[in-house]
Amino acid sequence: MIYRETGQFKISYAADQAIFPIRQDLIGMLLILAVAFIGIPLLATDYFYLAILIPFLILSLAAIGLNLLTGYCGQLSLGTGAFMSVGAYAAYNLAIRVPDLNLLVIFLMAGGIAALVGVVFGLPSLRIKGFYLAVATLAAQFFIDWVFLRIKWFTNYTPSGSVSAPALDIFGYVFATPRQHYLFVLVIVVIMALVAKNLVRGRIGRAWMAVRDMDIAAEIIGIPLLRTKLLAFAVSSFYAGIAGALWAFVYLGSWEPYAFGIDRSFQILFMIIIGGLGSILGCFLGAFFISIVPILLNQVPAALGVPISTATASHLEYMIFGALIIFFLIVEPHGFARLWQIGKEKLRLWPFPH
Amino acid sequence: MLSVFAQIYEQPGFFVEVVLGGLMAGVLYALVALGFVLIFKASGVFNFAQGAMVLFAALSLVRLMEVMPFWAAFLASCAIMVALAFAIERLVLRPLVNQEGIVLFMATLGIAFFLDGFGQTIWGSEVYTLELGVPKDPVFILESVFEGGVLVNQLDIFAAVVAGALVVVLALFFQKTKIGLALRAVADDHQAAQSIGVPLNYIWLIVWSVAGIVALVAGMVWGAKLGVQFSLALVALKALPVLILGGFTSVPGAIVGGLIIGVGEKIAEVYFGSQIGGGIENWFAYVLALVFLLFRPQGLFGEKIIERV
Amino acid sequence: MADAGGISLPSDADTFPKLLLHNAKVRGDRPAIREKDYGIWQTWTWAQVKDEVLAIAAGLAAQGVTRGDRIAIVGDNRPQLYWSMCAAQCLGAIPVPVYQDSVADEMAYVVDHAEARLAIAEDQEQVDKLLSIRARCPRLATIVYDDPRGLRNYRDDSLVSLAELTRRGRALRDERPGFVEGEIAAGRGSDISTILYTSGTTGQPKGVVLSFDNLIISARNAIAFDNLTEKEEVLAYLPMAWVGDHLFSYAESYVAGFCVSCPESSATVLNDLREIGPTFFFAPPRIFENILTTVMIRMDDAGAFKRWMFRYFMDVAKRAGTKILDRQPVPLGERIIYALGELLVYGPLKNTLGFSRIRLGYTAGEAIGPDIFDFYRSLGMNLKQLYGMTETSVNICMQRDGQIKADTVGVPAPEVEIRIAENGEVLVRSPGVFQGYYKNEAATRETRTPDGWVHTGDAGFFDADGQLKIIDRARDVGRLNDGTLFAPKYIENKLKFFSYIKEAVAFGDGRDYVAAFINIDLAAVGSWAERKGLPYASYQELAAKPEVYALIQGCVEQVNRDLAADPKLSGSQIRRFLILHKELDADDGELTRTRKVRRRIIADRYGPLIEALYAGVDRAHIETKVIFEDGRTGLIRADLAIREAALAPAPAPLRKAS
Amino acid sequence: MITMYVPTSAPERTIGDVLLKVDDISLSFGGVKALSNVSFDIRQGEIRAIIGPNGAGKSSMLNCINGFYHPQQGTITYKGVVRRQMRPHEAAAQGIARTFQNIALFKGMSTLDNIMTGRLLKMKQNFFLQALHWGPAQKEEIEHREFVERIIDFLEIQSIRKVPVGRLPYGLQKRVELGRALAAEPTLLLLDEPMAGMNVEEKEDMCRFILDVNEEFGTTIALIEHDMGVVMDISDRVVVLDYGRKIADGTPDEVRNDQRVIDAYLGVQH
Repeated sequence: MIYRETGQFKISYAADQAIFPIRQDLIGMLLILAVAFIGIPLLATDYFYLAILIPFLILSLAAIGLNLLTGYCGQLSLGTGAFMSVGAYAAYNLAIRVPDLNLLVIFLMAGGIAALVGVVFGLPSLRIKGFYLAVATLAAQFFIDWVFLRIKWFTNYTPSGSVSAPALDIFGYVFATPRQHYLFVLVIVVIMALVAKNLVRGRIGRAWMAVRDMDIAAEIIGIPLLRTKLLAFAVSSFYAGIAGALWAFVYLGSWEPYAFGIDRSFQILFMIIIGGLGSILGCFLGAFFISIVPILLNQVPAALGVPISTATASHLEYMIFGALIIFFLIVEPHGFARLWQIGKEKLRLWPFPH
Repeated sequence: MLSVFAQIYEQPGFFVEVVLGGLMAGVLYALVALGFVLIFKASGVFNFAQGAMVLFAALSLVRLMEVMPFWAAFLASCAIMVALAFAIERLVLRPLVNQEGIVLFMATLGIAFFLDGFGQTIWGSEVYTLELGVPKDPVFILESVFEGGVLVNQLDIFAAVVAGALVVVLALFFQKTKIGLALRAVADDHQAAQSIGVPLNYIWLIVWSVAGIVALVAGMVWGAKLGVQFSLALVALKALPVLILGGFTSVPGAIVGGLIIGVGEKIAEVYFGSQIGGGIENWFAYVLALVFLLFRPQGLFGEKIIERV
Repeated sequence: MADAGGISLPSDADTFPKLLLHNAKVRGDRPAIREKDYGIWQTWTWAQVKDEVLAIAAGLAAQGVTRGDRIAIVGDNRPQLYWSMCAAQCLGAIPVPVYQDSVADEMAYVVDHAEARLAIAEDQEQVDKLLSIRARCPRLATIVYDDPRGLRNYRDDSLVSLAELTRRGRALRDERPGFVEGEIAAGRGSDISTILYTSGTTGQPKGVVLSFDNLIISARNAIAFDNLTEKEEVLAYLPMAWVGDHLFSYAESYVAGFCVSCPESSATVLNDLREIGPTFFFAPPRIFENILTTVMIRMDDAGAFKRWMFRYFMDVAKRAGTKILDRQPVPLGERIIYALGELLVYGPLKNTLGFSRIRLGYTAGEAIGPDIFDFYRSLGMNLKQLYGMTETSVNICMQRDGQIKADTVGVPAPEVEIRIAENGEVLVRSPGVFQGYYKNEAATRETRTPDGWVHTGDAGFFDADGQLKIIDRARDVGRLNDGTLFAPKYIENKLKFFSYIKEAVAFGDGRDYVAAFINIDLAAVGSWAERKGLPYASYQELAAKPEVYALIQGCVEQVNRDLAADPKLSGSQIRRFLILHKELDADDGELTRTRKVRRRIIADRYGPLIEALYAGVDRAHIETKVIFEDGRTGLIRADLAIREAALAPAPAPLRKAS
Repeated sequence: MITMYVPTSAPERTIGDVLLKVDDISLSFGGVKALSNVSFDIRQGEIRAIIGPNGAGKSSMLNCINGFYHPQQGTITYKGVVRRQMRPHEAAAQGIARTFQNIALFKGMSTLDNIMTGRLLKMKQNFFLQALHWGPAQKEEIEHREFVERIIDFLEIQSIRKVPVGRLPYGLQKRVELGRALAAEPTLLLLDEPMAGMNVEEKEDMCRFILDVNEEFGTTIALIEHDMGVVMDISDRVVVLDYGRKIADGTPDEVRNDQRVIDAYLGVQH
């Protein structure tokens, strides 16, 4: 209905292959960006930044990482939390051991280290597939959890095992307020989402999807399977690593290994399933949904005048999450992104039904 | 490294103790893994909720035992697990029939989350002691063979016996009964099974019920040992490397895999763990299974896969 | 030369090649022509087109083409074929576009009659046809083809690829710079621009000779009349051999400098239309009719809410849309609801159809149903009618913005004089009047008077507003035995305004009453039958169903009521009709290529049916020969039912209440 | 670079030297012999058919040629070099492309993307440029799109360019799969039952495409086909397998009159 595509014809392949070939989509995206960069900073409260926006953005980034691996390359992983923690501890150690290093460089290197670890744990993907691989990624989760819990060097021998991030100082500018944190994270997430989109719409993305859709055929047309899968593991872990570093440095400030436990891995997996496998947009939709529901669960009963204990609230949260996930899988197994796609198709054809 | 062998050589009795302890744990891993295998074989669903089912069953049992004798509580818990299987089949599996594997897997994750929350909401979330009337005192056995004998927990022996008995019962069930045969037919070929008149929904109900009862037994034994608490759900994750090792579809694989993992993990923990910080049993099983897989991707009992195009 | 729609032309740009040079100079970077090819709209600017055209021209010269030679051009709308047309004109040669769907016989006649020595063909299909008729066209020495697909094994000295021809042309231009430019400069406005063969309803096609002045002045006047500019987007999808396409997609493009887009293939026209979103669009009524039918069928599948919304807002549009378009007063409330409708229905609808950007739409060729015409206008599309013919370079009458009626064709176009002859025939004199029929002096004399008046062959009259109303072919207007006026086309058109009726043929001249053949519209009636739960396997089966007969009878009786309202025509109501067992088809010669009914052929072929209509029987048997797509022939036998339709009473003379 | 055929300069079809030679190949799975001592050759530029009753080992033969199976015995010589054991993607890198008996398209991708995957081997721009989708990476992408568009045009599948292949009817999927193989600009094209399950009209189209590929691009083609009529019409030479053994080899006419071939086919008359 809002789409007016008549007259939007393409006279070059560059235009035909643009990320948003339909002008209305492009305008919509620019509007969203304007709201994110200008509207929200004008209006949002600190609570809004700290409780909703910042975690939402960082988890979206982690979800993009997992979606590249699982949604695009078809390699199911249950170890995202572990790769996030690699990023977080790598950044922490770089920051305290090489104090002069610029924080952006530290984040990039943290991502790089996470990517290397990801490649190591991706090696079994050559020999094993499907659920076997998913279980194998749990090995990464448990092993890495253990490493940061037991090997004290990584936590700089702090007695409690809890570590604190240094201030966010980039080229001498200190990001201190929640709004500044938000904008910092936003810039990184927008750039990395764009990069992810570029990867998946080009040669690399097609190789990943070929492996996902039919690995035998992919190999026969000349795609080296191991290299392609390992690249997916590397890129995915790079994203998770940066998300982990941001989670630790920007959102938590100080943290324990528990912050990146298996629950985190599941949380991010839920995001991409609910959001939509194989869709960058879906990562944001899923992350938004998964991070907003617990907040609503905490707020709504209190607002209705039925206060419940924290323990009950947390059990209820589990139940509702479980039920919601089943509900979504039944209603739309391909997630919000597919719902959006269907809705968009309807709007484009409006008033016709098909 | 050498010191380890020296240690084993010097204290063979202790080594046997460790191995036996490992075997006991392994039997329990095998029990949980069996639940996975049953469901995967019959419906192709990778049931991540098996751990939550163990917790849920143990909680039911322990809380019901507060108001009724053991046998009644056990039967009631069985009934609850069957009812649960019924609900899962009706509310989750049936609407998702013909979906891809990953979707069903996700659904079981949802079930796991739901059950964890639901169980603790209705049954409470404290640590409950499960008293089965089996003495927990350790006893010395084989004193004539090893100097100082071998220390074994009576509860572990009980657990091994129960688990072993259950495995035998299940094996008989699959090999000898009509329903068991039908289940195997389904595992081999869904369409073929349907065409010979086995209703798929019925089959699913049965396997989920059986898996529920297996979970109850596993929960009972584990609960008696560790106390009934949330961490039971995590113990079930231990069954996953067992599956990698034994193969997702092999009942003997689950048993042998469980024993290997149990023993390997105990030995590693006792002899190496202390040198690298301890607590390695959380991941050792996985890494062991992974390394193993690199050499035999189809698992211990899986068949070599010939890919066709 | 005068200004045309804000476009100034140098006075010496009196041929298309000169206009091309002019456009390349003043708007060299603007797009001139596009084609959907390899997935995108490949675009050439005026400067690029000039380069291509001049190269092809030189290539033709290298092939021995000289001033006055005729060159046949055959194929779908392709930039290369438009260029070839202009390239021929550069040399003073005369392009003769040939209908791309003509069968070999028809093509042979035109190529032979025009004495073309070279033909430019789009692809293998056309090359095959040309090769097959070569024996009958002794002058045809060379065949140039554009698309080489499938032609690799052809070893024939007369075949040259357009790519090769262009290459040779470029070589020649390097060798003799300024040669083509010199040839262009030698052209005059009074020279022959093209020969367009009209299919005609009878006999062999006639070649209408048009000069550059004919076409360029007509184009300029039309552009001025509607204020067209270089910014228009036009989709060229109608046959290149048809004068409409020649004027709109070629002449007006060169004069105004706007861009013409060629669709990817005939199968993708609707999709390409949607992508391009033309601002100036021409379609015969049939196409508007088909689109409307599709709209209705697609809306039938929508949910209840959408159907309700669509109906509601279409009612609003019917009340207010046309008035708003014509800037007539409309109450504010109505305007607001219409604006809402634009947001919810009209806008999206025009968008999905590709009509969003239409500033100016024209329909012509035959009468358009008032419902169909109003439907598009009520959506806010400025759809108008025009009246024209090949012999007058199209323009005779055009509708002026704000003065638009469904049943007239408007006022005389600029510089056009119109006279109604005593027998009711419309006579025209204008700068667009043709030079004569090629090699047919007799026919020329018959059609054009010595002082330049053209017999249109149409009967019509001016209404009170000075707008011309056409009722039928002058020749076809006849009388019933009781002397009542019988205008078959008028009746047929009224029938065809129903979406269920695709074709109709009315009989009555020299008879006691009017009777008709009906062709149902397979899509519309098929969809109707599906909703009614009527199974059918074929057109023939569907056409024979009693339920379908009942449906059509309703339509016929409605037409009778309409006819009864007009005192002159009230006597010519349809008394008996039948539904034909096959669709009338141009391949069987029953329709012209522009889908006009060929009365005589139909009368011959279906004689027994006509006799049955007047014999009072209620069944008739017929055997018809048909030509299948692959050229084989076959026989269709059928038993057809004949129905009587109720006649409406003639209006009683008005009486004053006393 | 992108090259297009120029028909006026297209050479007459010529059959050249041996491109691929299969020598004494045996292949077995477990105890089951799929191929026993099979030898034949494929010459540059020819259309070579491999026929035989069901289970004769035809697909196994193709799988050996493109490295998917590794025969226990025998050698394969390709472009004059005895081939060591290689993985399928290495065979692809050397110019061997194929289609599959059961369509093996990437179901989640459009026609265009599926054919673009056929170009992956030719795309070289590095990861970082890909990430920016800019400069040389974008230029490369567009160059290959242009090439793929020519294949789309060649196979007359313009109207389904952006349709996910899962939604296409069977015949069109087969065509897209041929497009994907062609996108690799193969030296040797292996077609595994390209016309299985098609109606007469689709078969005619596919035959035309196969002949066009062979003649316009000079691609050597080895094909497996059930429809004897088609095989005899379009192939230069035919090798006949039965129960994993070669029972005949020669021109269509020679093969058609070979008693062993007649017996083999009569034996399994459907």
